[in-house]
Amino acid sequence: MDRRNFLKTSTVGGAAAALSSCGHPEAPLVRFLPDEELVPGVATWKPSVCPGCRAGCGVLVRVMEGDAEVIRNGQHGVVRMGVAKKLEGNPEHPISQGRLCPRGQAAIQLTYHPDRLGHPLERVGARGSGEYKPLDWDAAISTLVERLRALDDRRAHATLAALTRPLRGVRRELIARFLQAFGAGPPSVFELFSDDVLRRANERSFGRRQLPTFDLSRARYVISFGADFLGTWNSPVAQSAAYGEMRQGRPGIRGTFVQVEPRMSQTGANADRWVPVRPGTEGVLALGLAHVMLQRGLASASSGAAVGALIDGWDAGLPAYAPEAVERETGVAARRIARLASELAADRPAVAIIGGAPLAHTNGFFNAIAVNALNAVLDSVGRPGGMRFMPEARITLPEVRSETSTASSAAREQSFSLLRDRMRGVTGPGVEVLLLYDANPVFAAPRAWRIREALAQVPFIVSFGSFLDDTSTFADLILPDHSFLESWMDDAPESGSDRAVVSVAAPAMRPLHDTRATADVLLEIARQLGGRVSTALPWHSYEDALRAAVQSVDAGASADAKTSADVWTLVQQQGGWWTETLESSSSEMKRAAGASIRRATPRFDGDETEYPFHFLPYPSQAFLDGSLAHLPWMQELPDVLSTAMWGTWVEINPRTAERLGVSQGDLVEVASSQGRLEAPALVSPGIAPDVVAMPVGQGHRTFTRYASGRGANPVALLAPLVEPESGTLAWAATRVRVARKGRGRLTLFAGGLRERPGGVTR
Amino acid sequence: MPHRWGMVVDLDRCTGCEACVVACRAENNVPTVGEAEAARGRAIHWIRVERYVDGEFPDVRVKFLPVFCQHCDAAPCEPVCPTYASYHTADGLNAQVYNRCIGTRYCANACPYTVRFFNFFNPVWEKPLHLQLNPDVSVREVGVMEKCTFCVQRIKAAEIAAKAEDRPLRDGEVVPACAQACPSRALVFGDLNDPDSEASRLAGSHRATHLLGELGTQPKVFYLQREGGHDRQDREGDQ
Amino acid sequence: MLLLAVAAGWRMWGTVLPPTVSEGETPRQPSARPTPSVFTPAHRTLGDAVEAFFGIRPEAVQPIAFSHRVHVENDLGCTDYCHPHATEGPQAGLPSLRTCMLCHATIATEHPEIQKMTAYEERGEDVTWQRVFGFVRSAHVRFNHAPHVRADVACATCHGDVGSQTVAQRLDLTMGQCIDCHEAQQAAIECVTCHF
Amino acid sequence: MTGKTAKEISNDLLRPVLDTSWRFYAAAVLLGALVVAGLAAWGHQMSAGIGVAGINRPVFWGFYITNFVFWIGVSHAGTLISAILRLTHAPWRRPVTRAAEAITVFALMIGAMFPLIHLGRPWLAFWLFPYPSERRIWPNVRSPLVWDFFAINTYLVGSTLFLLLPLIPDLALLRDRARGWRRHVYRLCALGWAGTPHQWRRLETAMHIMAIVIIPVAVSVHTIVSFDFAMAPVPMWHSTIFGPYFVAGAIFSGIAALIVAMAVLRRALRLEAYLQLLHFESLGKLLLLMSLVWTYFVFAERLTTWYGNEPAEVAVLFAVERGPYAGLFWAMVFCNFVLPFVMLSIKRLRTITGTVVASLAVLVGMWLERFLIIVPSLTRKYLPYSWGTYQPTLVEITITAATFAAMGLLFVLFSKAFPIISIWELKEGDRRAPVVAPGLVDQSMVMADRHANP
Repeated sequence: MDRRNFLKTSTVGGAAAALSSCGHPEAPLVRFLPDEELVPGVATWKPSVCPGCRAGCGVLVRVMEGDAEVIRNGQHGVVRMGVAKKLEGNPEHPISQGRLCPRGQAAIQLTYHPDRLGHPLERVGARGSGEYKPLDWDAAISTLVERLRALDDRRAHATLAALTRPLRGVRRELIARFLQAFGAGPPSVFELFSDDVLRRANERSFGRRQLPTFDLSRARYVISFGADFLGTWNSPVAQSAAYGEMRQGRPGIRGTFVQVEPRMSQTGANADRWVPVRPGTEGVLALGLAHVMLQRGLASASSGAAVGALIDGWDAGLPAYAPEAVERETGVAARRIARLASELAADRPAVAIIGGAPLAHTNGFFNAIAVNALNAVLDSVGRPGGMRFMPEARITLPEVRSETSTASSAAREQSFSLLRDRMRGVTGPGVEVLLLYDANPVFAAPRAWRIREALAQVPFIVSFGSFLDDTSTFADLILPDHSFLESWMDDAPESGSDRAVVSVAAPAMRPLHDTRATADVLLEIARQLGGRVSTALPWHSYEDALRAAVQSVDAGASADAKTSADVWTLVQQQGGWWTETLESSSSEMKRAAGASIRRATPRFDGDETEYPFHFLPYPSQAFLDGSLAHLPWMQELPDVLSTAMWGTWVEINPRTAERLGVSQGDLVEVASSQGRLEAPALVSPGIAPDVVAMPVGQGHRTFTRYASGRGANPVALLAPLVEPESGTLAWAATRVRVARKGRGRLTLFAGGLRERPGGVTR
Repeated sequence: MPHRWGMVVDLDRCTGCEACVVACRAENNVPTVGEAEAARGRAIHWIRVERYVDGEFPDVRVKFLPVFCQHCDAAPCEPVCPTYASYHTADGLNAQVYNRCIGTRYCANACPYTVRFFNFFNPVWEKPLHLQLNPDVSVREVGVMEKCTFCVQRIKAAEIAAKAEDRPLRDGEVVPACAQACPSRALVFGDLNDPDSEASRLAGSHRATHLLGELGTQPKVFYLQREGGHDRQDREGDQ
Repeated sequence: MLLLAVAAGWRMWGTVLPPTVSEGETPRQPSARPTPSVFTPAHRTLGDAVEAFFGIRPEAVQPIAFSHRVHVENDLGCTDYCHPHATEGPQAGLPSLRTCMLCHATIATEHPEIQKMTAYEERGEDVTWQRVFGFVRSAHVRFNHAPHVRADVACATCHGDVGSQTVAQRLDLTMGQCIDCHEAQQAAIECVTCHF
Repeated sequence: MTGKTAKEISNDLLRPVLDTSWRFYAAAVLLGALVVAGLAAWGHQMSAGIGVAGINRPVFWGFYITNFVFWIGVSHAGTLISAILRLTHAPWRRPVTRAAEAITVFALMIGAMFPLIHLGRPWLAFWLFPYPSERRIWPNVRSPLVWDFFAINTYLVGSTLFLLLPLIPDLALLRDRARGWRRHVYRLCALGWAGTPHQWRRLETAMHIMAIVIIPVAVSVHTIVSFDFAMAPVPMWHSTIFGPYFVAGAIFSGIAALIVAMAVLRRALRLEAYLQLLHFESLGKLLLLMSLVWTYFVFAERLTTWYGNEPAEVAVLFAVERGPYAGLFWAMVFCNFVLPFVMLSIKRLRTITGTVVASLAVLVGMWLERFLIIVPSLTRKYLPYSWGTYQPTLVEITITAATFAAMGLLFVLFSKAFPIISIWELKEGDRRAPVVAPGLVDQSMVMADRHANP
């Protein structure tokens, strides 16, 4: 037994004895024979895939020998094993490029979280009470299998449903195929900050239903409409890497960056010019810029004719978008619009980005199409320094012939609203068994959607999540997944590189708890169900399925691997597979199609006189949509603008605050037509006077010891307005009123906001 | 010639994403203190991204400034320590020797950058979070001061590896956790005595400045000022 | 009286402090404890503190009377099979029972101590050796074996004549001994050489 | 001067020592309970961690260092004052000197505790001692804290000697009067004093040397304490004026402490005949002088800061004068300047009560002054991002209160064990022998007492 490992087990970070020799006699733990022999104190590096967001960054895991407390055969003991110590970006990986964002760095705590579920659980208390009793895996799986057999007997196959967090690659396919083979509909995905509007707009404009990749490192001018692309949106690590190059990577050239948004985000704080705009009018501003360029002959209308032609009035030079008219609508001065337009036209290559709140209005689709048109005018589509689409490199499970169906397993998702209606019995078929995988709609869906009530009507809910959260406390059975470090992982990023990328990684460490990979559990259930389900899923394990899927990649596209066997080896070595060659993706782009799109003005919930403020929830730097709120590192990460820790806040403009009699830290009540909440006020000059903003992420009713009952959840205020084109929630379309309630508590890391005269760096 | 470790922070690249903050926490066993203690001003962040706001709506400009121990050559924290817990190493690091610290906290008062952090209580990692602790770095106990070490454990490991191979250290061989994580490559670490190191080259930039340079602490951290700056004329012209 | 009062304060308050480690085995009532217990006293009792202060450590009691002497007499070098990691990295490491059984599956299988080991193996357990050497935690020493081995420092320099002992006996090593040796070998003696 | 005979003097002044009243027990128990509470709080702090105090980042020093500077300041009461008065042969000093010297020793003992109390790891404080160890590390002589260590220890030793030397003849007197075990204790303490001319000559020489030596030591101690702050590049700490400013403040608070102590003794031990208006008035005048000197220093320090307009310093200045600390600042100005000036410069108000009221105000004001020097600067250091606040906790308040109780307790115990007024010096004064010349030793005085009280 070595000293350091001893320390880890017996002193737990410094409590108890300072004696490093010989364990305390009163606590003799059994020591199990190690499964692997590692050099103590020497690190090995293993590839993995970050599960933190949809960017799909490849990571390297620093693995060192450690003493883990485990339970083996019902006995509590210690075993020497390789344990993950730190995550770094995988330098070979085209998305992360050896770098990692704060959430990625903290993802290691997902594995070691003290409240992680370590074995299957069966509900004993009332739903939502969080009272469970442990169960062994055989019993747990057979419980579920019985349920499914019962459906089978009653020919009620369609009443099985699955709700997952956004998944890609083989895991998504396995779930989809399982449902399909069982005879149920496709799985549903729930995501609060969905980018589906943009995907659909891109499909319309460019024929690609995909998020774009921006070649910022070669751009000279970047204008972003609401996209927090350096913080939380799309592929922040890849985008930040390119941003650094744009600013200082080229001798003598420094790209200019303009951010258009009503509340200064972390990304907006980096802009050379920050342009506050009325919420929902971003598209109008984009077309206003296009108008000036077309009008002054700074750009030719023909360059983006096909994409632009989607906009009503394009061929006439967008007469409705003269700067004065745009000023009236957006609040941005006409002179400023003209100036921005001439800068954009002069500093090529220039690129426009849209993401986040502008898409989350009822006119989100229009905003996206408008920005796409602006890109077309700028001639940035598919060009160096512009926007492009990442070549797709989907790994797909090979088709298996079965008697019932040969349909593609890549079936589209079932919309979440449809699933909701099914659960509530509004539309058929109802839901009798719900498989829940890390989606947390109870937390992240508006109250008006009545998710809680809908879940209550589902007779049997199975969760595969690793934590008890707001939604999984409704589960009757919990079959906890491995953490991403303990399991095989795969992902297929859709954006962030100009190479095709598939991320695949072997487990970096052995499981700490008695958990099982969800993919393996599904395969096991399929096996036990037998029949067409097991025929459709013939693989023994997730690893088998992955190996089979990797066969599908084009081996020739990579320089290092010539055969599919080589690809499998390569994949395991480097944590995935990606093409070497740069692909020109513009040629792949299909032309725009469809009827022209009229200007759409945003619709807001709530009367302007009763609810005078626009309410802007935004993904927080630490928690994204709240799914990382249980990580103590993230809780104690000072928000970079507010520097707040361990809580929520309401951002208010100083003038507004003065008018409302609110000062920093006061408890304010924010009320919408949907409900009300209380949170401390943060007076910030970086927000428009008619907007109040709140970070999403806190306010979990149940989410481990670190996040439960902490702060307020702004989603609870959201009106159930949707963007009509995609059906996704228009989360920026709610109006609220604000009133002072008393003294609140705001834990800030920073003391002062303003630099003292003369500055601090000299 | 001994090394002279230094860091260059390109403020034009820094986006304020705080990847460095969490990377440092993960690498250096920096404890979380919980809400109550954080509210009392006892949160520990060896590196922090300071933000300063200039102007009023709508002309708001923000400056991000990653601040960590500046490893001053004329460090105010060093002479005041009665027990040599804070001292200057041969390769220019401002070292903090935990076992020698008796907790006078004088160094923290003397530090003009306020980058020294004190363990007001004994930190605890709730099981099994302790499995993540880096065995190459001490776990500090109650009553001792701690701060950025430039990831001295990585420097030592690289030195030992280089010595085993009987070769000098290469530029870029030592990368502190913050610089390694930084997505926009705003942080560059290197030997300032090596004129060819990237850090040396960048430190010679016309944009290079020191934080609180007027205090004469001779920091080994250089800040490359943002370009573009405040374009007041533009704003006046627009409004 | 002064001492008594201080000690009383220590004990009185020490007992009401939260426990060090919370067990995470059963799913807890999630919202039961909004703020985690982040802190504990460095020592549980005044007695622990005093022992730590004076560096008093209990003797290591080994579960098996492993004889270093017998192994050394049979020409086994320290780093040959049992502590090979001393040459590769910071920690010498202890062999797992598997390594022992490589030989002892056939050698001296009748010996009562070896039979204890066989019993361990049958239960799937490893030997719970107790640590003999090592630095107190509060010394914050990051000792690295490999460079010392490369510099031809004999194991016995620090560990004593383990070859004549059964289970290893602790030598009281002091920082002075480290410094003396480092100075004699012209190795660095500044604090961060070892303390970081 | 007192108009009493030598015998009366001896009886009056030895009475508190030889007879024990219930009031002594009441005071000792009350004060002792507070001291024990403080010690328990300290034990709790050591057990749980220094975090139970209100200090934080960036305010790493709070109440404890305030108390440290305050008590070291109060310690200037005695030795410095009594040494100056002795050297200048001020005749009214005689009933005052011993109380003053005792205050010095006790305030120093209490003050010297605070660097220990405030340590994060007080059990390692012995590393401040220069002693050879196998680690081969010595204390860092560049650190003002090490200067403190030497300065305070020197001063403590010096002032203890300065207290004990003139105590010897009185101890001999006690030895002759006391009974039982106490007689043996006093015999030991009296060091074989027989009152021979040789002994008197030696005593006088020693006292004279000590009086001269102790003045530079006292001045240096508080200068060095001020260097704790002045040596650090902290806004408003880094000041050249701090040395004399602190010394002036120390003498100021020392005199105030002495006046308060005298007033308490006068009432408690019924020493009205010995501690008269004259003494209070004289000390009151001295207090007035120091108030003016102190005010001058504060004015000079703040004016130059304001005029210099260095942003970091001005931030602190304004935080104190019109920011969150304004209330405390103006209270300090009132206590240290306005009130003493009014009470002590108007002759009608310069009564015993008047001087005591002024002195109490000065003690409060000087404590606030120490606090306002230390804390506001730390809350407003150079980088505004790291500005902070400070709020003391119950533990700090308990320990602070306990030190005042400790001062009282030590004084009660001292006045129980020894005559709080120097008997032989008082007698000597009555014999109108301003300087006791060698050979003019009053042998009969000691003898007379011995006979008078069989």
